[in-house]
Amino acid sequence: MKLLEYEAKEVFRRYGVPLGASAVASTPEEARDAFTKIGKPVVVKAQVGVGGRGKAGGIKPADTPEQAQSVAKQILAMRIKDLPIRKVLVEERLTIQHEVYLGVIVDRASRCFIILASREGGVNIEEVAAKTPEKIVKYNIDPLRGFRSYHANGVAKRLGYNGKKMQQLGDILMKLYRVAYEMDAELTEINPLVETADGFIAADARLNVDNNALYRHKELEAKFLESFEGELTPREMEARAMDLTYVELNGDIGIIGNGAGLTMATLDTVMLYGGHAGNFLDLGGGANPERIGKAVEFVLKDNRVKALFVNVLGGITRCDDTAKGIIDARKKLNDTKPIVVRMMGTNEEEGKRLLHGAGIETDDTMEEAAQKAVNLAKGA
Amino acid sequence: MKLLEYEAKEVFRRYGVPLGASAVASTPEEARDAFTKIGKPVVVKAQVGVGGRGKAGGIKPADTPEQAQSVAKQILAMRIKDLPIRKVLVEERLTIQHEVYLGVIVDRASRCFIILASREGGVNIEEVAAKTPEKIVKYNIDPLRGFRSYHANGVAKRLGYNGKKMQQLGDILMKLYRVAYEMDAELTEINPLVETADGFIAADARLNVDNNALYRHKELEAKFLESFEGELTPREMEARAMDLTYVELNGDIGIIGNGAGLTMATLDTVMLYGGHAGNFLDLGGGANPERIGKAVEFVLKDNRVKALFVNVLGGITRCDDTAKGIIDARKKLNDTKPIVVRMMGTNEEEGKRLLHGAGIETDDTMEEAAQKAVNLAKGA
Amino acid sequence: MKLINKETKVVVQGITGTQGRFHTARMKEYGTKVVAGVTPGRGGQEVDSTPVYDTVAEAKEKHGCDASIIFVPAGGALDAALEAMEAGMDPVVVITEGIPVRDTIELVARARQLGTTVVGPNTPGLIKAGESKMGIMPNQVFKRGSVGIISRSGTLFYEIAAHVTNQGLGESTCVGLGGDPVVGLDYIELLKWFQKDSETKAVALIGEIGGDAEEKAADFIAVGGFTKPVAAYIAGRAAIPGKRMGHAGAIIQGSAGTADSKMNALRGAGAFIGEQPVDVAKALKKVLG
Amino acid sequence: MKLINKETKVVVQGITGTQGRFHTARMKEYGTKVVAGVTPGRGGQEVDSTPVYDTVAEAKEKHGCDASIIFVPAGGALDAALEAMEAGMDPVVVITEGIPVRDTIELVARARQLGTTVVGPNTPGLIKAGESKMGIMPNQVFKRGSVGIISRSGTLFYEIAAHVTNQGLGESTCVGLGGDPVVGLDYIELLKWFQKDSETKAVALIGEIGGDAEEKAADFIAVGGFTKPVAAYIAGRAAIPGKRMGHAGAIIQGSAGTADSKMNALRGAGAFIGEQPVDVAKALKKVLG
Repeated sequence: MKLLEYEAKEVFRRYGVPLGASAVASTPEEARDAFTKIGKPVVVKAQVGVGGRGKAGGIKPADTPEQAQSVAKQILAMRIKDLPIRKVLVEERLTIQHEVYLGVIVDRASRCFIILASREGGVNIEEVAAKTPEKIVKYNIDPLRGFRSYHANGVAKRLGYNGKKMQQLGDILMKLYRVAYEMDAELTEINPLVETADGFIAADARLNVDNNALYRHKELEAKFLESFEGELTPREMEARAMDLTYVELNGDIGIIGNGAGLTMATLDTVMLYGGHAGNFLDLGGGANPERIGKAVEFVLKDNRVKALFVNVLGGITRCDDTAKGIIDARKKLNDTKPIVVRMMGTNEEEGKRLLHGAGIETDDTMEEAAQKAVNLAKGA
Repeated sequence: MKLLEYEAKEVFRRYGVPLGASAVASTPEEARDAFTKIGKPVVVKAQVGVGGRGKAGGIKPADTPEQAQSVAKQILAMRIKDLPIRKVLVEERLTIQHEVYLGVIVDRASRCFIILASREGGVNIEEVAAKTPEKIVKYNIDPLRGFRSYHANGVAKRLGYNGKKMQQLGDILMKLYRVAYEMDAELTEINPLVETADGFIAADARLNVDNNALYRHKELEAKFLESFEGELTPREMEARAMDLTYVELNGDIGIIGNGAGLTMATLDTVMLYGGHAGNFLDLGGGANPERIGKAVEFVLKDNRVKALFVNVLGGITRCDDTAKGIIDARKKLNDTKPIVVRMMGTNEEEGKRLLHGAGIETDDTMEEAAQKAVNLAKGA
Repeated sequence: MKLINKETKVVVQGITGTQGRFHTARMKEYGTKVVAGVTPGRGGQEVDSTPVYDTVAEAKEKHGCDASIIFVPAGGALDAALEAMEAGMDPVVVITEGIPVRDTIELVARARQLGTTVVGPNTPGLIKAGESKMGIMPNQVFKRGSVGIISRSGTLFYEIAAHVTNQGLGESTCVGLGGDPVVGLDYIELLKWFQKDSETKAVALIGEIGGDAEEKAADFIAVGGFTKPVAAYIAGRAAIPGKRMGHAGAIIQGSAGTADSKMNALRGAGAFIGEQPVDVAKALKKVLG
Repeated sequence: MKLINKETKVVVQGITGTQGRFHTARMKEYGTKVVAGVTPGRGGQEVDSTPVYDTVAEAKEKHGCDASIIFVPAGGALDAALEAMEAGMDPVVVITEGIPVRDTIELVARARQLGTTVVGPNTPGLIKAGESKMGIMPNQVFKRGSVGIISRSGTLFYEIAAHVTNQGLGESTCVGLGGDPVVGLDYIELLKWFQKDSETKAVALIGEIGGDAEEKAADFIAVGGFTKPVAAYIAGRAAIPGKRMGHAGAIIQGSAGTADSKMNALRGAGAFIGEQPVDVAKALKKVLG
């Protein structure tokens, strides 16, 4: 779950990460009042869950309350990558000496949180990482030992800071890790951390929370669905609300499988036979007929879908349950789109019997079924 | 720092330890209102920092609001071990099936927190521990591994609980340890934990916080001095407020030393020569003349003190500083009580020179000095 | 690294839940020596004639179990796994899906400290074909043979195992690594094990988009760390960058973690790459005869 | 267990504070090889011609120091000690007073895990007479000789050391255990070390009220764990139960931890018990001649 900049900064502030004075505004008038409260030149920043807002004109300076009001009005009227801007962050403008990148991420290979840091922070950090990886300092945090002041100071030192600045940066790193750890974040980032004459200030903030850990962060659950705006398409949002694992694709063949790997392989096989998958839908383990029915219904209702391919390898998920779900959904929708089913495993015979009884054909291999689905979609 | 029962219970409640309905009252009227709010038979309990309040009449049942008011009036008018009762806790009366003891303490020998638990809880727990130690379950918490649900369940199991009750008790143990750990407690205790038909409820609560850790618990610092009421004598309270390490004793020889061991040995040596120490005062390491003067003044002002024995082995604490402190205090008080000084170590010569100049004798060994102090006190 | 065989005595943590109950029966059918179950608070009960205890320590004391499979819900899985490890269970197979990655990080770190083999989390488990199964894969798919399988996914793994069986090759030991970003085992650790395992003549390596575990495995094979034949299938060629494809770990981030990158690396290391799942089995058939 | 000698290269953590500065000079006067200091944020400075670094790792890299003495204030002492241990310093001497016991518990546990000897906290430190001092005890008190000293207190330890020196015996190695309830070393560990140390002919054991470390030492001596002569002094006979006598650890709780209990146990184990500090030195003189 991705938090918006101002939400992430609220968390950062709680942990003592140094931030500029700021206020959130939902209307131009609020933006004007925010300026007055801050009492210094500001930037007005679109709060939106996608990158590239700067280039899209979503970040603008303002030197007077009136100017803050007018740029906020402009920004709040914008759409960035098709997303409405509901809030702006009005924030003290900083005199930048230098931009630093700090990130705490979950590293798959090292199986731990790692710190990434660079003195070449700012918008081009990905380029820095790609072209001059030696400018990125990487530090693995030992999960059993934790991340302590001297580890943080060591990272700051490797970045080339000494004395007071080393300590200040080390202190921010420790706070950032505390945010990452306690908030169950997959990604915690400050880019840029601005080096000013008075010390460091986090000018931007990213915080992506592990969806699996949301039960530990009840305060976020309410915002959960909303947070996917921009990341998910409207259909994906709808599926998310129904608790379906669904990814929208561009083709015309609806795909439902059980298990992420098998469902991906189903997409790939369809592609191999010249077809185009319209979606990825993984039933997960042990889906019951209702859940399967709900999934089938959801895909069949997609107007782009010309044929449906259900590929189930029965383990915990039972083939007879799958058959029931398909038949029920079809009946409910009174739909006649062609359906190809490949099923194997637990209660396979009964599932096939039910499907055949309802006039739905089955195949024994996913390769055959995929080929059939591609042909049906082309013929439809 | 010892918290009062109601303060400890406020902490316990924050951590989810099951407690009966209760309210604190400072007046009989508040106690009456508390009863009304609770709406069940209650006990009214004196909130005081010493043990034995039950036997002293500080715990009384009440079945009506009026009765709660009248017993609260009685209790609030009492003194227990010479301490005034400023508050009572009005708490739901429990139907007790069984009393359990649970404690988390810092164990010196194992160098870790340990759990102590017994099914023979209640007022006689110390007798149980002394006479039937096998009825006390002890569990060492590995500091690097922590205390987890299965460890807690294991302890509950060793207490003889199974199934749901084991889990309930395990859950309480985990919460108790979290209190102990996060509050930096030297002692965290529920005695008794009452087994009722509905589950376990903590009927009493003790929480002694490590004084060295108070900087992590700002909310307690304000109550710090007050919390020593009952534990410290009025003179000791005064010393504590002046940040002096002072213990009041019954004799007539004032003792000031540097270092706990040396100061204790000084008391012991005085005792060995037939004298009686009036106090223990440890200057600690590196006291400056002001601090030493303050300490000398504090002891000399004690009317019971007939002679003062200062025993300083100069390391970080300098002998000349000690001499200055003594001379200044004496001048300030215009006091003529006999003073025996034994000093050795850093700047010894200069210290002796200063003292001799002010007409104060010094000795080279603590044995000689102790003997002299005893004689002076007897002669005075 | 410790895997399983017919002697392995298994305790099932979370045996009283729907999944634990169901799969305990399937494992027993397969021949797995499931000697006890654990659900705190349910000690003294029985599930399908398997005795249930409150703690792993008790189960061990009574039955001498030496490996654990965990079906405990995500919120309790870390504690369950730590309990298993501290009681000396090895391997510990964590079937549970949806464990916060912070918990898995701790779990895996502790396993390394103690030297315990952890399979998963979010894994179908592992099986020694014809001897013992600690997992949720369908029993009928596997037949004793010579192909070792390593997979990040579940059902795709059964799919390919079924093809291997249909080709008459059968399987030696098969391990599901798990679909989470952080898991206890990686391909390389298993390739090392398979290199020494005399029953394994070749390996089917089933990967998917996300991370670079397959690329690292390819490097390991390329430098001669694993010398038996490898046939691989990588799922997710049709996936879109930035979207999680079901598994928490199956996501292409920027240009990293694509199927092409993985296939190219493995191909470069001399592995056969299947276009569709069945190809893997056919290629192995060709090699092993 | 690792103690010190004239080769030990010492880093002083918290060297820029008043105490660190003062005692660095005293240690150098004594002959201790203080090669570097550490204070985060003060790297590049010098204290009394000793170079200061931001981290122990740097100090080690530059000077190959192998032991650390810590003067860092209580709030930072745990981190300082962990830093020292992780950088391989051994022993680590923690002079700092007032460390929360929870921090000390973690510190000591980690030391045991890593096999590092921790002296203290709240200790005067340790000294190998005539060779090296990692501590705050006055230099002039000690003279190379044959008596090992173990003490829970500071100044009382100097007092008795001075008597031992005055008796013409001198000291081999002397260690202050520290006055906190939880410390890194106990009597038994040191008695084992002294048993093997050929330079030590007898031991002065200086105890005080609180805990049962002296009783345990007595048991250890009684069963033959330590066979050289022992003379002991226990402070706190005049103490009152329930009152902390200066040291956080010096408190009689109920009937446990009294001076009588300790003296009786040691006497029972064959140790000489001094009535006053000087008696210890006199008794040792008698034994060692």
